Amino acid sequence: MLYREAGDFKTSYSLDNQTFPLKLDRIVFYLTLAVAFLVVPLVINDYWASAILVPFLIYAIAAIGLNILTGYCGQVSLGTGGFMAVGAYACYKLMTAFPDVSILLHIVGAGFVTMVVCTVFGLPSLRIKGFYLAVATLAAQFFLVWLFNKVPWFYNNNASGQISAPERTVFGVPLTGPNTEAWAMYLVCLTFCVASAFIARNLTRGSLGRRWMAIRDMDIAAEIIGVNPLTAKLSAFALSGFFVGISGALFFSVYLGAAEVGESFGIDKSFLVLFMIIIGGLGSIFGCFAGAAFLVVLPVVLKFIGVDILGWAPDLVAHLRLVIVGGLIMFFLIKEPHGLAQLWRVMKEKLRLWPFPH
Amino acid sequence: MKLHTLLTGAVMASLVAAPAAADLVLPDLSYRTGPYAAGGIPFSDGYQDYFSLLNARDGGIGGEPVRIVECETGYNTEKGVECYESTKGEGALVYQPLSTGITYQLIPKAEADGIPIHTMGYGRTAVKNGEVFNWAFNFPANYWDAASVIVNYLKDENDGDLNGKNIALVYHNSAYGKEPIPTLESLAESEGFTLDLLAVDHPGQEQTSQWLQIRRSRPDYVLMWGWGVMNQVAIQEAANIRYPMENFIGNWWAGAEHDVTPAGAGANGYKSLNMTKVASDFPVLDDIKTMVHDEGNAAGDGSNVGSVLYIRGMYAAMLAAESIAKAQEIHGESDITPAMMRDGMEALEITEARMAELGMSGIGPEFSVSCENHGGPGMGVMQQWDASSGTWTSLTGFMDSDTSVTDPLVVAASKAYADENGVTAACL
Amino acid sequence: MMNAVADTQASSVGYTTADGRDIGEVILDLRNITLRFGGVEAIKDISFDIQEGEIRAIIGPNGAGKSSMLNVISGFYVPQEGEVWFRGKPRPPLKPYQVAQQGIARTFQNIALFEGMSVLDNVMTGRLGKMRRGILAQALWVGPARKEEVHNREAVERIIDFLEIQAIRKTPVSRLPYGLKKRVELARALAAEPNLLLLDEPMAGMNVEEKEDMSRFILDVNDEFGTTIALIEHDMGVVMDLSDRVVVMDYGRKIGDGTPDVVRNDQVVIDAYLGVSHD
Amino acid sequence: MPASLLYGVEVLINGLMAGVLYALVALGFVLIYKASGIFNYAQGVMALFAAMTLSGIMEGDIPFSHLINAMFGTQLHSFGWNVPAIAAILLTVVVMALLAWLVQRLVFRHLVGQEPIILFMATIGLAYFLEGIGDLMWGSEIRTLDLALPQGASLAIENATAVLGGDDFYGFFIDKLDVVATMVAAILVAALIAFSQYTKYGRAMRAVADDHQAALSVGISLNFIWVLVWTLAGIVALVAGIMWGAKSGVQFSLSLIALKALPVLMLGGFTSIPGAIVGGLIIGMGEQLFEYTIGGPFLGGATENWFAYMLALVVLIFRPQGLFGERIIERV
Repeated sequence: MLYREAGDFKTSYSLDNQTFPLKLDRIVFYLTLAVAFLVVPLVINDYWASAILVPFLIYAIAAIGLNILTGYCGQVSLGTGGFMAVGAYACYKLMTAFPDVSILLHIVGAGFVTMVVCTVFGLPSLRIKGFYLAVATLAAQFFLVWLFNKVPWFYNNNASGQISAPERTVFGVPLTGPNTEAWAMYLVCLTFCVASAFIARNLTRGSLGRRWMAIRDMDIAAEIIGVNPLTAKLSAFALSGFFVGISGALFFSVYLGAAEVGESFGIDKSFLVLFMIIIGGLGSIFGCFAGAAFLVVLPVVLKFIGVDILGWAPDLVAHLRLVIVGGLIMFFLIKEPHGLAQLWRVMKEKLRLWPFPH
Repeated sequence: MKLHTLLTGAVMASLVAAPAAADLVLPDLSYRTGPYAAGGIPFSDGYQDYFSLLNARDGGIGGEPVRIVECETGYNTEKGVECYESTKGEGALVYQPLSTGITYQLIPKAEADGIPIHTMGYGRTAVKNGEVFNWAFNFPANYWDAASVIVNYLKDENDGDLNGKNIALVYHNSAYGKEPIPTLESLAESEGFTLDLLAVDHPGQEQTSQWLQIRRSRPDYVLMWGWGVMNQVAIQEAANIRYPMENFIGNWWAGAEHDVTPAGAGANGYKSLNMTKVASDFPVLDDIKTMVHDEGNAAGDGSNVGSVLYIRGMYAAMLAAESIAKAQEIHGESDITPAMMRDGMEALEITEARMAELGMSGIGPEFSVSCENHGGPGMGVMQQWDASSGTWTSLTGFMDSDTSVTDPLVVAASKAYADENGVTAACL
Repeated sequence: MMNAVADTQASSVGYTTADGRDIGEVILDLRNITLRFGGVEAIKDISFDIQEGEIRAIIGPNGAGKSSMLNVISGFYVPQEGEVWFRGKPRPPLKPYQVAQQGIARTFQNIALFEGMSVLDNVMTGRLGKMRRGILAQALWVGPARKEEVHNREAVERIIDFLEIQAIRKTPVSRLPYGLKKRVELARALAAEPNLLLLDEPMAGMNVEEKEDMSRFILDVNDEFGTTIALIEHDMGVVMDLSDRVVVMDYGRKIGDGTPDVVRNDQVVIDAYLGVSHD
Repeated sequence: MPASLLYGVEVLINGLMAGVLYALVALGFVLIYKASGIFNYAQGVMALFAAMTLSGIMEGDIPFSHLINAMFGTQLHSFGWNVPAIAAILLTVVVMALLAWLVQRLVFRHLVGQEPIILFMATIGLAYFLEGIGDLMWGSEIRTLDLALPQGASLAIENATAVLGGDDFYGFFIDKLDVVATMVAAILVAALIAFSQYTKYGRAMRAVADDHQAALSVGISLNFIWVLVWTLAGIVALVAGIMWGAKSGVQFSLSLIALKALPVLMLGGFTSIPGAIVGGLIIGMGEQLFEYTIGGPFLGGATENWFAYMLALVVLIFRPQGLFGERIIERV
């Protein structure tokens, strides 16, 4: 009976509103944060940063953004790749136009630019619903990719058509460019990721979150009880765009260092992030992390087992990896249709009762 | 809990991976899956088979065995980064990313890590300027050379005069596809031909409108900068509109067997540029068959030997092997480091005598690399597809590009990169 | 014109009910409402009013247009003809959420709770009109936003206590039985502290005991909060007990209007209900 | 007539023909969506898988040979025989039916009654799975389909129409493959309609599409019907795979044709077979005409990808249920 809630009483409503109502959960959470901020940067190497942790954190931010829109507000979007591209190109333009301003501000600025673009592409949601909207957001995806490819202004007219992030430092520590240390890369992503999760959690537990969820669960009833669908949906698009834009900016500037829109922000990205939130759990911030971890870490683990331990040919492992990831997705859905987050909740509930299940 | 043990295992493995064994580590960032697998497989087979041959026949290079570390990228930039990070700790000598996207990412990273990158006929063209890109090489030729070589070839065809001719460029609507445009535009001005640009969006499965337009405007020549499914569809569509195939010229990534075979007899006469000669009778190929394939050490299923991209992969491996030998010679050490490898690449000299000695006489041009010129001679061969025999035949010898056109472009592009990234141009 | 209307209304304005409650001014006045769907007239030229503090029932057989009437009031349907007067002023065509912001809350015939949320969150959605902190404050969960949340939570907790659903506060509504769902829906409507509460068949599908509970809640709401209530109900017994005045509809027309006693003895109403033919 | 106008007509005709192929892919989506409410993301991969299987069977390749070789150190590649096209097509249909049965038995049977998004997600898993299995079975190199389908410009049409315009008009270009595809699509749709109108199972299928509960109550096995529609979708995928594969060879990109079908679905509605066909034609025609008149001359080309979606989007803003979708009635 290590994990339980008996005796954990709340004496005020704001205590009752906590993200982690159980003391044990809170301790685990703060411990994780402490390890993530204080221990990991000391031991991280290039491989762990570039291959696993940084992409995981960046995808988690994108997943938070999409989850706000899809998981909380019920508007399925397949434009995430395009919106990440907006973040990336906005960040690039800001970085090169204002080299003296801090890169951190550029990343946030990229978030705001994406917010605006995403809101504009959110306008059709007032008329179009469900899968129709999902497919409609593909229009944004394809159009944005085409635009960034077509108009040379976006890539500063350079001959290659690629954008590459020049070196930018904060307190003398490079955060972008080839000389970025693994820990710096990791810390900046971690900071943005934790901040995003914090903001997203606050928004979704407050009145705005309830507006979104009301629209998601039953839009007509929501409107009749006083939720303005216009502002609710557009605010979801806006905030979703903000986070997705930040993730796109980080993806380009900190992680990849160079990007081409079609290759880095193609339709695959849109699907990938959507898969993350569905596998992780719609309408759950924890699910964003679980889903991102599943789709970033699992392939690496499978490759590690197949290639490095079993010594199989890499292409064979790559094929098997698809089979296994696909199989696992179906298996999880059959076992727990509401994603890893729900699986986790069910496990915790069982754990609370353990060892006396009845 | 199983996952946990596995992850712990992974942690351990990546921590202990650093001390490299005493051999020459050559990563192969291959893609045998995904949209471009058909191109990735033969290249990777050729690249690996050549090193396997060196191991089997000569016991490696300079007595040092070669270890290939294959890593599957699927042509995906993030997986490419993962592959780079997971292999660089093993003492990787040179990277051959075989993808424009991955190349762009790796150039600055490898520069910072001090590991050479060799992008043979792809990637960032400006790396020809070795004073700005100390660690990146793109010999023997780049896209701008390719565009210029093709125009030179067409000039020869037309008795030196392209005035009033109309040339259409069908290109993959990406950074890669747009590479030749500045060169061609500049050549159009100096040579007096008109240039039509026809973009094809990724993946290029659907090209009806582009080819209907070509049918309407009937350009004298159609050039193609394509990759993947775009090539097969374009060649089929050209055959469909009965465009004269001998006036349809692809670049060297649009001129492999799998690009033309789906169109069957319709593809007969299609031309493409190549950076190597293609022949199935290079003696080295027999060695590979007997000493590698028959021993069961083939990298793939062994079916690609002698194909265009196989030979290109093998050629890339040969250039790497020669660079290693050069580095060993310069530094007097057999177990070289990436930094020594760079010196070897920069001092590389390929002569016909050496190529003949290696059993691949005339496979490439004679050239030497220097600090100022990481790009080699910029020459190419025009080849033509014969559908009945299913072979590519070289039509020309190695043709020159017009350096008076391409060099200023290289200088401008590398300067722009240097300015943007605060690089001071200098030799190491 | 104004005078004429005022005259017809004057007779019933400000009466005192049988149990001694004082009924105030007209809060909502429906004038000659006609609503069509394609060629079908769901509501034909109906006029009636609802006065401050009363419990007004709308009854009628299935398909009489009762729910459509509520939908007109809550702005979900826009009538082709007629006017809705609210607090003495003609109401322009409003969006449903704007109507809600004017203080009109409702429940639904087929429960329309937010299935993905807990009971508490569902009831809290009733307070959305009263929560105005900006996105920034909410995002950072700083003082004002947190205070607002707690303040509204207190109000909601009072309603939860009042409706005796404390024990299921944190339960996802999808797991609740039908009767409790109806009660949660009432809680959500009450949380908005409405001036006018519309209840669409609040007791449909309930057993006697649940109906008694619900009746008690309705009366208490009216009594303690002084909320004006308009309700649709099939159970004549309940309607007659609860309501102060009753509108009777049949085939989209108003066939009767008055106190329960008057309506009960109206021959037209009896015929409509008993299906007596007029031949 | 001026040449530019004639060429406009040519673009229109070719667009319509391209639209037939889009419609073919969209049809597979509609079949499954109508009967089971599943938005089958794996439809494109199914087309790839079917075409690969067909080609593999025809060439007598040993399935999973790469995997077997890797595990047991063998050198298996081919059975050494060639299967005639007709037999291979029939065998492929059997494989697709088997696949349908497995998918139903192992996956969707356990997901009955789940929300659409979850069913959608399961098909994403299926897409990954099939992509991997297809590569494992048949390898990832480009395969050619040797079905001797006619290809290339129809000279008869070209010569006959060349007189319509002046010297700068060369007659209408019509690809023989497109004509074949159009005919095959027409036959397929006719067969589907005949099947659903005149056979017992077809009627059962329609009953299920109309109302699951009612169909169950008259003794129709839902499981069987679902296997049936998945099989039919598999056959449609095979046909689409053959037609597209004839142009480009059978390769990974075939799976991306699903993206071409999505705007068609938006336009035509997810539930309407006529909608899929008309939607396909409109999209095919619209994107070609746009490229011809505006996209190519003024926007620098390559507009097809997004234009189809934009067109569908604009239509949806005025008709949120698509051109043929069932009207959405909002109730409370």
